[in-house]
Amino acid sequence: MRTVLRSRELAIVIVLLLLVAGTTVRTDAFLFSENSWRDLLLTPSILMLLAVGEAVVIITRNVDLSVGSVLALTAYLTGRLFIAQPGLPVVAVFVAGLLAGGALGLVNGLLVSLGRVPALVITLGTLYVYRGVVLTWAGSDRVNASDLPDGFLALGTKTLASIPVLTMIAVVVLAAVGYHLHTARGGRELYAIGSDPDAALLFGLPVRRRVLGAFVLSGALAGMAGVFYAARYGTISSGAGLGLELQAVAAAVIGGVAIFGGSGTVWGAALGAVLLVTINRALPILGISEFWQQAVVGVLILGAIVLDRVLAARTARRLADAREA
Amino acid sequence: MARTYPAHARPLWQRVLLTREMAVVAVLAGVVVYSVARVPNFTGPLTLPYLLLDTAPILLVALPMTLVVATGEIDLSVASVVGLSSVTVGVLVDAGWPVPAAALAALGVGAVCGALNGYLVAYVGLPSLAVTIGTLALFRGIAVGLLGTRAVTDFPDRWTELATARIGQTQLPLVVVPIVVLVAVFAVLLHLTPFGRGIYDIGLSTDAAHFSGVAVARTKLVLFVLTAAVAAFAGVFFTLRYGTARGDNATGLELQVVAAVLLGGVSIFGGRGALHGVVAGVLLIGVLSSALRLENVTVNVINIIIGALLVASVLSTSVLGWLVRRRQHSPLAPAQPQPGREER
Amino acid sequence: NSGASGGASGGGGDVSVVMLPKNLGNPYFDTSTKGAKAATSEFGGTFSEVGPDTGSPDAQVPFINTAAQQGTKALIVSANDPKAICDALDEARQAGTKVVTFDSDTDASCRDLFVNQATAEGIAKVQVDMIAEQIGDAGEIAILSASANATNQNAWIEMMKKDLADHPNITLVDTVYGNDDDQTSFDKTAALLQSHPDLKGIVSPTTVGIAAAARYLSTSSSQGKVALTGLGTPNQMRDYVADGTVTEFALWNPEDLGYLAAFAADALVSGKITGKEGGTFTAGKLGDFTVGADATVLLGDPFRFNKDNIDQFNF
Amino acid sequence: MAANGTPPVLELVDIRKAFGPVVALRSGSLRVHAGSIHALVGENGAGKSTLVKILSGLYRRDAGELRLDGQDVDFATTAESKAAGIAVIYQEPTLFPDLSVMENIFMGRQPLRSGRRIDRAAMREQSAELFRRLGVHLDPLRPAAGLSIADQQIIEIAKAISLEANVLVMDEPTAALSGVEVRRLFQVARGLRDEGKALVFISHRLDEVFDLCDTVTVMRDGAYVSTSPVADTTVGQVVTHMVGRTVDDLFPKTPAPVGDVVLEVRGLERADVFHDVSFDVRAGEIVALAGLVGAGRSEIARAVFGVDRYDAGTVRLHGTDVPPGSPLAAVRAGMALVPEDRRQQGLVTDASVARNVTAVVRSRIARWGLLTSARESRAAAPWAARLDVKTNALDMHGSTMSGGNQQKVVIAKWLATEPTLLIIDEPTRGIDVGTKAEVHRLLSELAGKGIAILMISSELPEVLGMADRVLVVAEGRITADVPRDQATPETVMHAATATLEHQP
Ligand SMILES: Nc1ncnc2c1ncn2[C@@H]1O[C@H](COP(=O)(O)OP(=O)(O)OP(=O)(O)O)[C@@H](O)[C@H]1O
Ligand SMILES: Nc1ncnc2c1ncn2[C@@H]1O[C@H](COP(=O)(O)OP(=O)(O)OP(=O)(O)O)[C@@H](O)[C@H]1O
Ligand SMILES: [Mg+2]
Ligand SMILES: [Mg+2]
Repeated sequence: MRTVLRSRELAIVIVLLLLVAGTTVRTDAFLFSENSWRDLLLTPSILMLLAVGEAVVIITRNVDLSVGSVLALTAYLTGRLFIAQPGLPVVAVFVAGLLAGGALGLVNGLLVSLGRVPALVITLGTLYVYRGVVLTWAGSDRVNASDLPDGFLALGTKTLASIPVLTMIAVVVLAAVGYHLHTARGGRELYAIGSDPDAALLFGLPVRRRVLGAFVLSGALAGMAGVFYAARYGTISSGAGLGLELQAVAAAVIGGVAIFGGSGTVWGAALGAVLLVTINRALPILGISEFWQQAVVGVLILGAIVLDRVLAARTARRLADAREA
Repeated sequence: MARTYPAHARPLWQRVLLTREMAVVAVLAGVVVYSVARVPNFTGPLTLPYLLLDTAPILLVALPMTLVVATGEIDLSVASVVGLSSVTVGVLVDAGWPVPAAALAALGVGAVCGALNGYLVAYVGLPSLAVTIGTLALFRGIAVGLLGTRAVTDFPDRWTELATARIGQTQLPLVVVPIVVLVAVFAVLLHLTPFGRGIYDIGLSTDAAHFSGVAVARTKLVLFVLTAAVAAFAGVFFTLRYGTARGDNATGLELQVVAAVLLGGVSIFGGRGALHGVVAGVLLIGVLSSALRLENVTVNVINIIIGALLVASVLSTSVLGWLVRRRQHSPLAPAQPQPGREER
Repeated sequence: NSGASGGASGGGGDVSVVMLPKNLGNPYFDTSTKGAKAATSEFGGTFSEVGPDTGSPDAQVPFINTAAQQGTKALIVSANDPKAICDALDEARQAGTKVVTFDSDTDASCRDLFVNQATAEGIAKVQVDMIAEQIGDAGEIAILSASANATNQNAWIEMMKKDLADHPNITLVDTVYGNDDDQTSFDKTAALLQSHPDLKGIVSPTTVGIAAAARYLSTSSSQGKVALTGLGTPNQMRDYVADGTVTEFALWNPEDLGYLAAFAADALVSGKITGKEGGTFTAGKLGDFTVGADATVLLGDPFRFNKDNIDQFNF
Repeated sequence: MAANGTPPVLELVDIRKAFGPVVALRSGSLRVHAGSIHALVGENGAGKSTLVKILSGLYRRDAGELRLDGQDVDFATTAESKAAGIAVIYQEPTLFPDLSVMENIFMGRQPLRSGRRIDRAAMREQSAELFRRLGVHLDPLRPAAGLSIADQQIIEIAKAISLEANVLVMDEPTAALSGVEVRRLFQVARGLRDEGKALVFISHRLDEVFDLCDTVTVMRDGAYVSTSPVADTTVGQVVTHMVGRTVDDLFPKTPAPVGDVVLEVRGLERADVFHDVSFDVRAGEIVALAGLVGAGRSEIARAVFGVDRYDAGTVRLHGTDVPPGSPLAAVRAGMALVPEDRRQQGLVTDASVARNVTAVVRSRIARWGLLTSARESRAAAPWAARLDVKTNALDMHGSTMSGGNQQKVVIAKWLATEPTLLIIDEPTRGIDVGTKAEVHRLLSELAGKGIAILMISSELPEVLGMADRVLVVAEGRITADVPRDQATPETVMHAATATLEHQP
């Protein structure tokens, strides 16, 4: 099992390295100009946050399709906050984003765990509702870079020791969540629930509370991603983050998170996100027309699922042999 | 021994009226009545044809999707198949093919897409949610890749006119004919054939179906192929109606279709749902949007209403179902068909 | 709520105008809507704006249908796709609605009049001139366009390529598409700078694209090194002109464009013009206009914005 | 021995529990003392497991009292009963397949180091220790997925022991264990008893009961029957209490004329599950596959019927080969399989009786390929009547019926195909005594009509009472072929455990 997971994440890392190496050979600017190095690390940070939250939800055998809309809401909220309160400290805005996102996630979680309704349906519904709320709220109005304080915008590209700050935050979040999932009872219970919900109930695990928690986390991280979005792109229209939800799920799947829960790691999901984003940036340089990028992504996803199946089969065989011995 | 049984526990009217589907039909009727009475210009001659033309692609794709969801699977790649089919028609017509030939080729492409989905899900045994998210990107990518910046628009007029033509003197668009035919076909297939019974069995308990000699894998494969083929047909219609073949045609349609199917009362876990519910679901979304637009309600409010409607509808069923189950089963019985853990 | 339908019921013969931009949430169209609205109130009509949330080809059709159902007198459209909305427009016209396209035209056969912000030649020329001046008439340039199928942009890009022939030392190395989405345009800009290290300038003939590109450049080491020009709105570009990311960009006044379109629509409804060449009408404060070849009315030449004049504009 | 002077640790009085129409428990009672191993016996469906699940807080009782150390208690969740010091090994293993064995044991109460972090090293050490105590060799780090039924049971036992509870309930823990493992388990159990814990031991194997326990409580049809010290009772008495009548009329076996060979199985082989399985079943003959749970009998049956694939061998019906891996082909050839797991495999519990009964013959009753529920009801009614299925209408869902009635529906469904070979796996598992006799009568009747019957059963009395021939399966091999007249509990049990005894 552990070896499978490890080799699973390893697989992505290798693909990633090959990709970056290959692209850099084609154009060394891909890696060796300060901006490209910065962007290489910076661009995935938003999808990374979403993928981590999505992974946690999927591990509990649920799914959250509303993350894209949540991101839009919180991104726009960020803008409005600054317009209303130009002097607002950046930290406060991050907190606001987390809280707002968490609240939206809470709604999903309550509907799913108390209403006993399939997450796919609920979050499909809230995907429309949340998006509609942004559109109504923002209307044709959009937040421009000039509406945001320079300090905040600077954060979008700020680097420490040539590592972008946003990426650092994302990685810290990733590490925290990953550490929790691996070393805390609550974290392991998420896996147990996804692995066999009925056994979890028989066992007396707090299924509802944990599922609720997963959705709140996913929402909160999407909220944080919204703040990232504002800082990075400066312009926020009501269409922000349209369709990101499928990318987040795709990232998790590519990262080896089983769509029916119980296995996979947030590390994998994060790596999946990085690979997804980086491929999109590398293909044009590799001379593959941007129009074919989606096709490549599709192949990537299918490849990932098949790989999972193969690895699973191999372990099963290994364990069977072990039983014979 | 000579014991006899009534065929039904409840009287006919209850069985017909007290169903999830009828609830949707009722709501639809309500909305229509209200709109006719209150919404300005709703009674105009243009409302019906526009409604049908606009909902046609969703309605078409929702039919086979209903069967797929009834087996407990899902196909998120349909919109991309619509796009790919549209591009296929465009490219071929551009290359001088006659429209009918190009359309046939598009259907073929659709079938191939469906076969890929079906094979990966039914025979390799991969989860359809993940697979079709993958093929969603793949098929769309191929569609966009094939045409790039180009948009083929030079279709022979008689074909584009055919797509929006009316039947005789009526206001009904011609596309109603294939829709009615397909609705009939799928209704019979799902509700009046052994194949359809098999679909429900698979959705309720794949094991039991397998043990009773239902060809589970083949059934699923067939359904995925059907779905993609119909999606391809919708793509041909889409292309001719708008007279333009573009890679990004019908982007996002998949979620509208799934929403309509679920709104129509099909259980995402499979095994429950009926076609008239789905048709009502599609029309409900269509009528609602059309009426709200006539009231100059903006598109975002429309989205909110539809989303809320979806959530409310599932909540209501699940809560009802849960109450019923609470009376029958152990308090543990989950929303899914009860896993047979009780003995052993 | 249903002001338009009120107009439809023909009360007092005043003109009911419906404005249908490519999509909502686009500041450029906000401004043009503002103009059209002002105009409508000047000649006394009812005005309403509707639109889809995305710019996909079919998204506008239901709104055109609705306008037709409401018996709207005049419909002012900026087409997402030259062909996709044709049938819908034709039906609307059969139902007695006058159709004016602005900003982005459909096939000439599908509308009564096209209000052209500036000739394609003019728009292409101004952008080529600006980039040539800004990069010293030599070096690699790239184009960041809207969606791959955007009629306008594609037409302008063709023109620009022609004009570039007169600038032998400038090479157009790449054309990418930001789909008028902030994030996509932003990331495409980043990708451009990477795939073409020697890039001297970027031309973005779309207001969303140029703003996103400016935003990226202002945060990158290429700021000031890589020239950026194209079509943008003063409000979105003001900061970047101030901080030197952008020296000069162009645009017509979208407010005037909407204003003119509305008056043209009124003229059509009242029968002052039919769309035949040579017809003339007065557009409020903008003065008199004459219908040109294949039923187009020309607003004027694009206007160049730079740090000297930008502060006089607010749209 | 039970300190009968002291008050009981655990007391269940007149517990009642119904699942919709099914009354699982009418009045279940049980009094367990500290330092005692208390046997709870009763036929399938007597209500033992239900009683246990109520004790553990998994089900809420409809009526009755539950006392722990003399205090009235009421558990809303299994967590609460755990906290109160009650450990339960459920009849069906409840493991998380994706998680490692040790996590399965310690889930929710993993040993922690500083900062409330899970201490994996300690967890691994402790599970290793548990396994040593149980004398099994299992890697604490391997995932639970793919564990054999036996190994799954071991984990459950380790789980329960690690809880250090003072009441330990084991629902048929030995069902899947080999002789060696059983003896080890008994050592552990006695050790716990001597530590003063109270143990409840549920088993169908009375020899084990008399070997291990000191007190035995008998249940029948969801009600308490009797409690007596093991010393003062005999197997015979217990059985009479269990069944409520003498055994033989429970098995109305009418010998039928045995015709020629219907089913020929030759060299059937499937890696890790069964090996070189060859046997015949003749018309009018009832052949039983006996053996311990987990021996691979169901797998053999499933392979023969084509639900599972097999690696090698042939299956012939009436002399013609039946293509592998296709239940449809098997049905066409005239086979029928009543599977062991009713709720999962036997019927679609959320579909109507009519649909279930006609599930296999649909295409036959369809006219021009069309099928209406009216036609289904018409086709289903006679078969439902034939088996005297108790339901108030044919469109009632299977989930609303008792286990026995569900089983009748499944049998009806397969009889409707008019098979020449009927494979029936655990025909009376979880079925009450009355229905049980009916099913047995039906089986002999069918045999009398010349149908060949292959019956799998874990209940010796059933095997001995019904079979003309007993094939004993151990570890996926047929280890004995015993004709009716030579079939005794000893011969069969010996063959069933023979090979297992020689394990390390
Ligand atoms: N969740 C349930 N829903 C409906 N009926 C049930 C349920 N659980 C058990 N039953 C029924 O209640 C009766 C008692 O079941 P129970 O499992 O307690 O018997 P048991 O004594 O454990 O049998 P076995 O020895 O086979 O384990 C059976 O008829 C069974 O079919
Ligand atoms: N969940 C499982 N995972 C791995 N192996 C299993 C599993 N269940 C059963 N097996 C193995 O398959 C073989 C047959 O198991 P099974 O319980 O079906 O046998 P059986 O004789 O039919 O038992 P039963 O008395 O329940 O019918 C045994 O070797 C068992 O170890
Ligand atoms: Mg039991
Ligand atoms: Mg078995």
